[in-house]
Amino acid sequence: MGFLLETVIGGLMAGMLYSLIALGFVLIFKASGVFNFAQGAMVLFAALAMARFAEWIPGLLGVQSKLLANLLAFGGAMLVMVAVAWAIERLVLGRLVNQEGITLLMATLGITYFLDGFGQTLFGSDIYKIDIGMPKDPMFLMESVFQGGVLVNKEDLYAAGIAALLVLALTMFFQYTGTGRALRAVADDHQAAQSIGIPLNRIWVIVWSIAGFVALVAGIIWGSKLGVQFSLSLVALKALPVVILGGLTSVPGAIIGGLIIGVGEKVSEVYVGQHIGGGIEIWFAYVLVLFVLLVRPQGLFGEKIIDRV
Amino acid sequence: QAKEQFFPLLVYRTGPYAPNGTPWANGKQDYIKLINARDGGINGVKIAFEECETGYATDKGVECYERLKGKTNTLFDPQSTGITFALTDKAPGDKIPLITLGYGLSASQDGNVFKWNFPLMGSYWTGADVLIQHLGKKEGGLDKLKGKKIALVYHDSPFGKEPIPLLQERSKMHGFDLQLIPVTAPGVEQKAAWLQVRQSRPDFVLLWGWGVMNSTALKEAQATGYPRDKMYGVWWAGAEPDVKDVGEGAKGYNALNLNTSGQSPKVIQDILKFVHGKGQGTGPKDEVGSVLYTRGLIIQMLGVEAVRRAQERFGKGKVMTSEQVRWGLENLALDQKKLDALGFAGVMRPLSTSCQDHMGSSWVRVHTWDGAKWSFSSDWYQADEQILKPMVKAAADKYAADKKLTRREASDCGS
Amino acid sequence: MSSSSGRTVGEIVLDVRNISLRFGGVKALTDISFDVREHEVRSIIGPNGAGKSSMLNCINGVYTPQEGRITFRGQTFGHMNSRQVAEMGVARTFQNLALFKGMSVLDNIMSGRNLRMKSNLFQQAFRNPWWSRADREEIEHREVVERIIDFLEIQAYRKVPVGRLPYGLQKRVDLGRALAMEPQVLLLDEPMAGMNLEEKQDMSRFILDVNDEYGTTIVLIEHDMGVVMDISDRVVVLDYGRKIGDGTPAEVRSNPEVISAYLGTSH
Amino acid sequence: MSNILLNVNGIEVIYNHVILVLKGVSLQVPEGGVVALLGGNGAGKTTTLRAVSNLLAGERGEVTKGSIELRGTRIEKMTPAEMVRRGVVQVMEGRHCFAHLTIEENLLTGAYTRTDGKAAVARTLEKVYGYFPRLKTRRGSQAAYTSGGEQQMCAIGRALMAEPKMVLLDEPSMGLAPQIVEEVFEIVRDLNQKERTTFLLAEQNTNMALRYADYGYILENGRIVMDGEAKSLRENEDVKEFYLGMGGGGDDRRSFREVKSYKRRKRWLA
Amino acid sequence: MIYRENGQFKTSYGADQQIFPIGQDRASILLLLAFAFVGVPLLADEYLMRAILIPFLILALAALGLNVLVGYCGQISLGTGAFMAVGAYAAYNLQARIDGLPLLLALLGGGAVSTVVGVLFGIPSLRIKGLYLAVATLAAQFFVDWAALRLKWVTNDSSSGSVSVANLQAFGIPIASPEQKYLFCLALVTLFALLVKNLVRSHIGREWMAIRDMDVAAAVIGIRPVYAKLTAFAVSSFIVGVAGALWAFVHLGSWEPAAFSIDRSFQLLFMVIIGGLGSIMGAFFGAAFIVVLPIVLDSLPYWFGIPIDTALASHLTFMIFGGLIVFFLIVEPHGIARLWSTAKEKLRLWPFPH
Ligand SMILES: Nc1ncnc2c1ncn2[C@@H]1O[C@H](COP(=O)(O)OP(=O)(O)OP(=O)(O)O)[C@@H](O)[C@H]1O
Ligand SMILES: Nc1ncnc2c1ncn2[C@@H]1O[C@H](COP(=O)(O)OP(=O)(O)OP(=O)(O)O)[C@@H](O)[C@H]1O
Ligand SMILES: CC(C)C[C@H](N)C(=O)O
Ligand SMILES: [Mg+2]
Ligand SMILES: [Mg+2]
Repeated sequence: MGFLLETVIGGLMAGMLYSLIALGFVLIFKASGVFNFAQGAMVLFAALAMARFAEWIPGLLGVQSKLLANLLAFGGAMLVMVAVAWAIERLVLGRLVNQEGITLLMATLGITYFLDGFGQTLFGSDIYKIDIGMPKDPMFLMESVFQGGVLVNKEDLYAAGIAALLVLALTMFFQYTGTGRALRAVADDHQAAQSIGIPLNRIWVIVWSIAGFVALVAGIIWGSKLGVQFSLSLVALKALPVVILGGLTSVPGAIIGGLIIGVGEKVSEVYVGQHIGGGIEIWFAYVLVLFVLLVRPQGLFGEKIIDRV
Repeated sequence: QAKEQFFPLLVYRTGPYAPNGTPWANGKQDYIKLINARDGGINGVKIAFEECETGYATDKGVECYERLKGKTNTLFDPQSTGITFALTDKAPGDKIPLITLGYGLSASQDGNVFKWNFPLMGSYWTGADVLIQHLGKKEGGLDKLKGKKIALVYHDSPFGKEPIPLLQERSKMHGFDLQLIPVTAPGVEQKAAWLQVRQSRPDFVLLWGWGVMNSTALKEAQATGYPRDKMYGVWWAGAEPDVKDVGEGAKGYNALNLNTSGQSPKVIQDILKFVHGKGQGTGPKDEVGSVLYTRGLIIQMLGVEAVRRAQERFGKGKVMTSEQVRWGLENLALDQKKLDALGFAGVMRPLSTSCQDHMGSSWVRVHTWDGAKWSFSSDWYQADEQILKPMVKAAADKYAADKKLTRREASDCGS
Repeated sequence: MSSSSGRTVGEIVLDVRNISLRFGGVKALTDISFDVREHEVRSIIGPNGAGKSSMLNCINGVYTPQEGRITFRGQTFGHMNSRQVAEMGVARTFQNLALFKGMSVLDNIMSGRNLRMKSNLFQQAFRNPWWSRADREEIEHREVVERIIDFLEIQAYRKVPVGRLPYGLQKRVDLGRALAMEPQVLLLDEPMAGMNLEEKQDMSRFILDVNDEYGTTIVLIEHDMGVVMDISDRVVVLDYGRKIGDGTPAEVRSNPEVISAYLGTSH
Repeated sequence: MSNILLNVNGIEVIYNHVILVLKGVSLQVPEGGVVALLGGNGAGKTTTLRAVSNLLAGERGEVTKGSIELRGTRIEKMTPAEMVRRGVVQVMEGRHCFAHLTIEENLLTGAYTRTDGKAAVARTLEKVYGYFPRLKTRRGSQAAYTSGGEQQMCAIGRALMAEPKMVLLDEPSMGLAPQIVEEVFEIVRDLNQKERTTFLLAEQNTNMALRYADYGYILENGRIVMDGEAKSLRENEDVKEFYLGMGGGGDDRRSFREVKSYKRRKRWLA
Repeated sequence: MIYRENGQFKTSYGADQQIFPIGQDRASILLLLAFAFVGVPLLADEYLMRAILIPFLILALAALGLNVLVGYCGQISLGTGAFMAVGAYAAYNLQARIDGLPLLLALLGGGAVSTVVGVLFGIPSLRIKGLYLAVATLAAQFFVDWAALRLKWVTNDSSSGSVSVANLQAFGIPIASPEQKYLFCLALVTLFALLVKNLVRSHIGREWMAIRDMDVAAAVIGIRPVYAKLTAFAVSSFIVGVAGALWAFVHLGSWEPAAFSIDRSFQLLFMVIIGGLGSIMGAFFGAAFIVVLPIVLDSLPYWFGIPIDTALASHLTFMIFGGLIVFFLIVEPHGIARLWSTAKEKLRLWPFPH
C-alpha cells in the first residue's frame, strides 16, 4: 500500500515534469496553430545557454555568489531565447503566413536541426551541469504508517510547484486578456487575423518568447536532474502523449494530461511491466491516449474539432 | 598501391552519446598522431585516418563503413554494438577485420566461426562473469550468493541484453535471483525502473548502461535512496562523464574497468609531449588520460600492433592489406615486456590472440568513485573459462548453423 | 397534378414529417413537415439562421434529427447514413463550398461518379490502356463528366485545382459534382450566392434544364427572391426553425406572416 | 475627383509566380466615397482588394507592377496590420470567422487595434448588435456552428468593430437574406454619411451596389473595362443588359424562367 | 520552346488519361528509367550503390507507401517505422520457418502481415483526426518496438534481439552484389510506383483525396469513410511493409528493432512532406532530400579537402540541412514536387512569361 502510494506520487511528479514540456507545445499551438516540433531543441538550447553562462559568468564578470551567477545566467539565457524567437519569426514563420499546419510543422523540423547544430557549436556537446541548489536526496513521509515510509523526491516536488505556477499564470493569460483572445484568433485563421489588424509578427515573437521561457524553465529543471547534454532534447518525446491527452489547445490539459500519463506509466510499468518483460511504459502511455481519444477525439480538454458543412 | 596505412575512424561526437564518444575518439586519434610524430609511423609506414560521424546510429554507421571501406587497408572499430551487428555480416565479404574491444557479440570470441571479429580484452559475457565473481568474493564466497537478489538495469538494446544469458547461467549455478529491468534508450526516464528497484530492494544492482543512461541511473538511485556502493557498472558505465555531474551523489559507485586512468603512464606522457605539446592534440588537454580516452588509446594501439605484427610476417615497412592485418590481429602477442616498451605498463594486462581465441585475455578490475575521482578497489580478474567456453561454443555453433557457415579448418589458420 | 407554372409534377418523392433538430439549447428545427413531388422545383426560404441548411443536412444524413422521419420513395427512415441517402439518388451542393480543394475540377466532378464505379482495388492497381475494366470504366464515366463540364462551361478549367478558382466558378463545380451523380433529387444550398445577375440567369437555366431534361427533382435554398419566385413550383418558408408558410410562389408572397418575417415590403 | 484617399495605379498581380491575374488595374477612391467594383466571377475583384489590404502574401500572390497609395503614401510593402492601424480594414470574401471563438469573441477581436478603452469598445459592440440583432442572440455560440448568413454578419460586424476609416467589403451581400442585404447597405450609407467612412466594395449584386455607390468600376478579366458615376453606369445599355438583367431597353427585369440561352455571354474583352 | 503541350491534341479520353499525357514527359521518364536500369549500374561505384542508392530506393518506396496514407488520404501516421518493422520481421519469420520460401514471396508476405497490422491500427482513424491521429499511431510504433524486443518468437529466439538473413536470391539469381541488390530494389520500386500511380488516378484515389479534403462532403456523395480510410491504411502499410522487409533483407542484412525506431517514422513523414504530399514524384524527391542531402553535406569538407573537425562538420551539416528545409518550404510550401511542376509551368511559358 505504501509502495503503491509511492509509485503514484512518483508518477505524479514525473507527470508534472512532462507537463512542463507539454506546456511549450500547447502555447505555440494555441497561439499560432503550429505544432512546434522544435520544442525539444529549444529546451536543450535554453539549458545549454543557461549551463554555459553559469559556468562562464563567474570567470568573466568576477561574480562570486552562485545565486547571482545563476540569476545572471538565467537572464542571459532568456535574452538568447528572445533572440531565437525573433529570428524564427523573421526568417521562418513570417514567410509562411497562411500555410497549412503540416507545412509549418515541417518548418519547425528545420528549426530543430538548426538549433541542435547551432546550440552544440556554440556551447559544446559535452555534458554540463546546472546547479541551482535543488535538493537531491529523498525524503520519507509517513514512516509511522508504512514500513520504510513513503519516499518523495524533494527536487521533483519543487519542480512540480514551479510547473503548477507557470500553468496558472498562462491559463489566466489566455483566458482573460485581449491578447490571449487575439492569439487564439491567429491560431484559427492567419489571414482573417491579419485582416483585422492583428500583427502576426509581433504576436509570434511574443508567443515564441514565452515558449522560450517555458523551455528555459523546463531545461533548467530537467537539466539539473539529468545534466545538460543532447538527450535533453529527447524528453520532448515524452511530452507528446501528454499534449494529446490533455488536448492540443488546453493549458490546464497539459497539466492534467501530464499527471495522468505520469501515474499511468509508472503504475503500469511497476505493476504490469515487470511480469511481461518490462519496458512497457511508453507504449502504455500511448495506448492509454489512444483509448481516451476514441472517446474524446480532441483530448480531454481540447477544443472540439469542428467539422461542418 | 597505397603508401599509408589507412585507419577509418567511426566515431560519435554528436548526439546523445557524444560526451562518452568524444574522449574515446580523441584517444584513437591522438595515438595515431603520436605514432606518426614520435616513431614516424609503423616501421616507417605513416598512418592516415579519416573520421566519420555515426551518431551511434546503426544506419549511419553502415553508411560510414561503406564510405570508408574502399579506402581502408586496415580495420574498423565501430564503437557500437548495434553497428557491429550490422557489420559482422558485411566484413567477411569485404575482407576487413573488426575490433570490438569490450563490446560486440560475445560469441565472436570464437575465431573459428567469426573469422573477422575481434572482441579483444573482453566481452559482455566476461564482464558479467567477473562482476558475479566479484560480488561472490565480497560476500565471502560464491555460495553466499544463494538467495540473494541481483537486479540488472540495462540499456534496452542488443548491447544491454548481451550479458543476460551469462547471468542466467550464473544464477542457476549459485541460486541467486536475477531481476531484469530494461531502460528504454537513451535512458533519460528511469523513474519506473528505480521504483522497481526500491520495491524489490535487490542486494546488488548491475548497471549495463551507456551515455546519459548512466548518470541518470545514478541520480535516480540517489533520489530513491538506493545505496550507490551496491551498484556495479559494466566498463562502459564507469567513466568520468557518467559521474561528473552527479559528483558526491555517485560516491561509492563501482564499475568495471579494462584500463587505468590518469596521466602517469608513459604513453600518456608521450602524448602530452609529442602531440599536445606541439599543439596537435585532438581534444582538451585535461581529458588526456581519462578512462575512455585511455581506452581509445588501447584500441588504437592494438590496431597499430596488429599492423606491426603483420609486417613481421608479410614484410617490414610495407603497407599491409586488411587481410594481412587480420592475420596480425589473430596473432597478437603482447607480453608485459612489449607493453612496457609501448608505454602501456600498468595500463593493461598482457594479451595474446589465436586462431581460436579472438579475445586474447579478459583481465579486468573494479574501480570505485569517491566523489571526485576513480580508484581501483579490486584486484585483476579473468572470466571463468569453464562457464564461458561452452557458452561461446554453443552460440557460435548456432550462428554458424543459421548462416550455413562451416568452422574454419586448422589449415586456414596460417593464412 | 399540376403546379402553378402549369407543368406536370408527379408523386411525392420526399416526405418530411415532424422533424425537430436541436443543438444543445439551439432549436434549429421544430416540427417541420413538408413534401416534395417528383419533377418539381421546391424552394426553401427564410431568414438567416432559420434552419434551411440544417433541413438539407437532415435529409442527406449529415445531421440526425431528434424527432421525426423522412420518407423517400416510400422508404422511411429516422436515421440513415449519407452513403445510403446517396445511393437512393439524392445529391447535394453546399452553402460553404465543400469542394475537394486539392483536386482538379475534373477529379472533383469525376468523384461524383464514384458510386457507379465498380472495378476493384486490383483492377485499378493493374489498369492499363489495353485490357482493363478499370480503364474502360474510367473512360465511360469521363464521357458523362465531360458533358457536364460542357454544360457548365468550365472546359478551360478542367485541370485546374479547384482551390485556385474564383468563388463563383467553385460554386459551379460544386453543382457539377452533384449533377455527376445523376440524382433523382438534387438539393441546392444557395447555389447563386456570389454571382452576378448574368451568372444567376445562367445558373437558373442550368437548374431548369436539369429539371426538364432529366426530370430531376430540385430542392433549392436561395435568398434571391427574384430567382425563387420565378423558377420554383412551391415554396416552404422557415423562420426560427418553424414553418411559417408553404405554397406556390404567389401564395407565399401574399402570406402576411411571411412578409413580416422575411420578405419585408420591398419585394 | 477631389481628395483621393486610395489610388491604385496600374497594378499587376501574379499568383504562385506564374498566374497573371490583374493586368494593369487602376482605380481611385475619394475620401468619404462609396466606390463599387463590379465584374463577373474570376474578374479579379477579390484580388484587387487583397492587393490593397496587403493580404496577397498569404495566397502566394504578389504585386509585380504599379503602385498603390493611401493618402499619397506608398503602401505595397506594409503589413496588413499596419494597414488596419491606418484605418483600412477588409471584410474577406467567404466569411473567415474564427471558428473556435464565440460570436462575441470574434467581434471583440475586431477591436484589437483600438486603444480608446473598454467602454468605447463596448459601445461599438452594442452598435454592431444593434445592426445585427441576430448576432446578439447567437453571441455565445462558436462561430463555426452558426449559419452561413450569421457568419457573414459576424465578419462584417467584426470589421466595423475596428471603427475603420476605410472598409474594403468583398461581397457583403453573399448569403444574406434580402432584408439583411438591404440592412447592410443601409449601414454602409449610414456610416458613410455620419462618420465619413470610405467604402470600396466588390459586389455581384450590381443593382444594389449601384444604388448605394457614388462611383463604379467594372472589372473583367483583370482589366477595368468601364468606369463612371453610379448613376450613369445604371443608365448604360450594356450594364443594364448584363449586370442588371433588363432586357432590350425595357425597364422590366426579365424573368429567370424566360432567359432562354445561357450561351450568349458577351464581354467587353475576350 | 522545347517543352510544349500545345499542339498535342488528345483525340480520346483514353489518351488524355495516360500517366504522362505530355509527350516530352513520357520520353524523359523513359530515358530516366533506361538510365536507372542500365546507366547507373555501369557508372556507379559500390559506395554509391550500397550506401546511397539502395537506401534511397527503399526509403523512397516506404515514402511512397506513406504518401498514399498521408498525402492522398490525409491521415497522418507516425507508425511507419512500426509497419516497416512488421514487414521485416514477418518476412524474416516466413523465411526462417518455411523452408525454401522464395524471397519475393517472403517479402510480399511481410507486406501482407503489415497490411493486417496497418488496418488494425488504422481503425482509430475513423474517429481520430490530424495530429491527434498522428500521435495515436505512435502507439503502434512503440508497441511494435517493444514486441520485437520482448516477444521471443518474433526474433526466432535470438537472445540479443538481433536477427539476420543470408544468401538472398530471386528466380534463382543471387542477390548479393551491389548491382544485383540495386536492380532488385529498382525493379520493385518501379513496379510499386506504377501501381500506386494507377490507384491514385482511379476512383479509389479520388475517394482517398475526397476524404482528405473534405470528409463530410465525401460522405454525402456516397464515399464510405471507413472503406476509403482502411483501404488507404491497407495499401500504405502493404507497401511500407515490403519496404521494411527490403530494408532489412537487402540493405541491412542483419538488424535489431532500433532499425525501425520512431526516428524512422519521423524521417519518413518528413520525406513525404518536403517531397510533396500527394505526389508520386514527391516520395522520390523527399527521400533524396532527407537521405542523400545530409550525406552529401557531410562529405563536402572531404571532397574539397578542407580539414574540419568532425563534430563541427556534423553540427554544420545539421544547421545547413535545417536551413535548407526552411528555405525550400518558403520557396514552395507544398513541397519539392510542386516546385518542380511550377518550374515546368514556367518552362512552358518561356520565353514569354504570362
Ligand atoms: N490563390 C490563388 N492562386 C492562384 N490563382 C488564384 C488565386 N486566387 C485567385 N486566383 C485566380 O485569380 C483570378 C481572379 O480571382 P478573384 O478571386 O480575384 O476573382 P473575383 O473577381 O473575386 O471572383 P468572384 O466574384 O468569383 O469572387 C481567377 O482566375 C482565379 O483563378
Ligand atoms: N452543428 C451545429 N451546431 C450548433 N448549432 C448549429 C449547428 N448547425 C446549425 N446550427 C444553428 O442552427 C441554426 C440554423 O442554421 P442553418 O445553417 O440551418 O441556417 P440557414 O437557414 O441555412 O441560414 P443561412 O441563410 O444564414 O444559411 C443557426 O442558428 C445555427 O447557428
Ligand atoms: C560500444 C560501447 C561503447 C558500448 C555501447 N553501449 C555498445 O553499443 O555496445
Ligand atoms: Mg444556410
Ligand atoms: Mg471574389
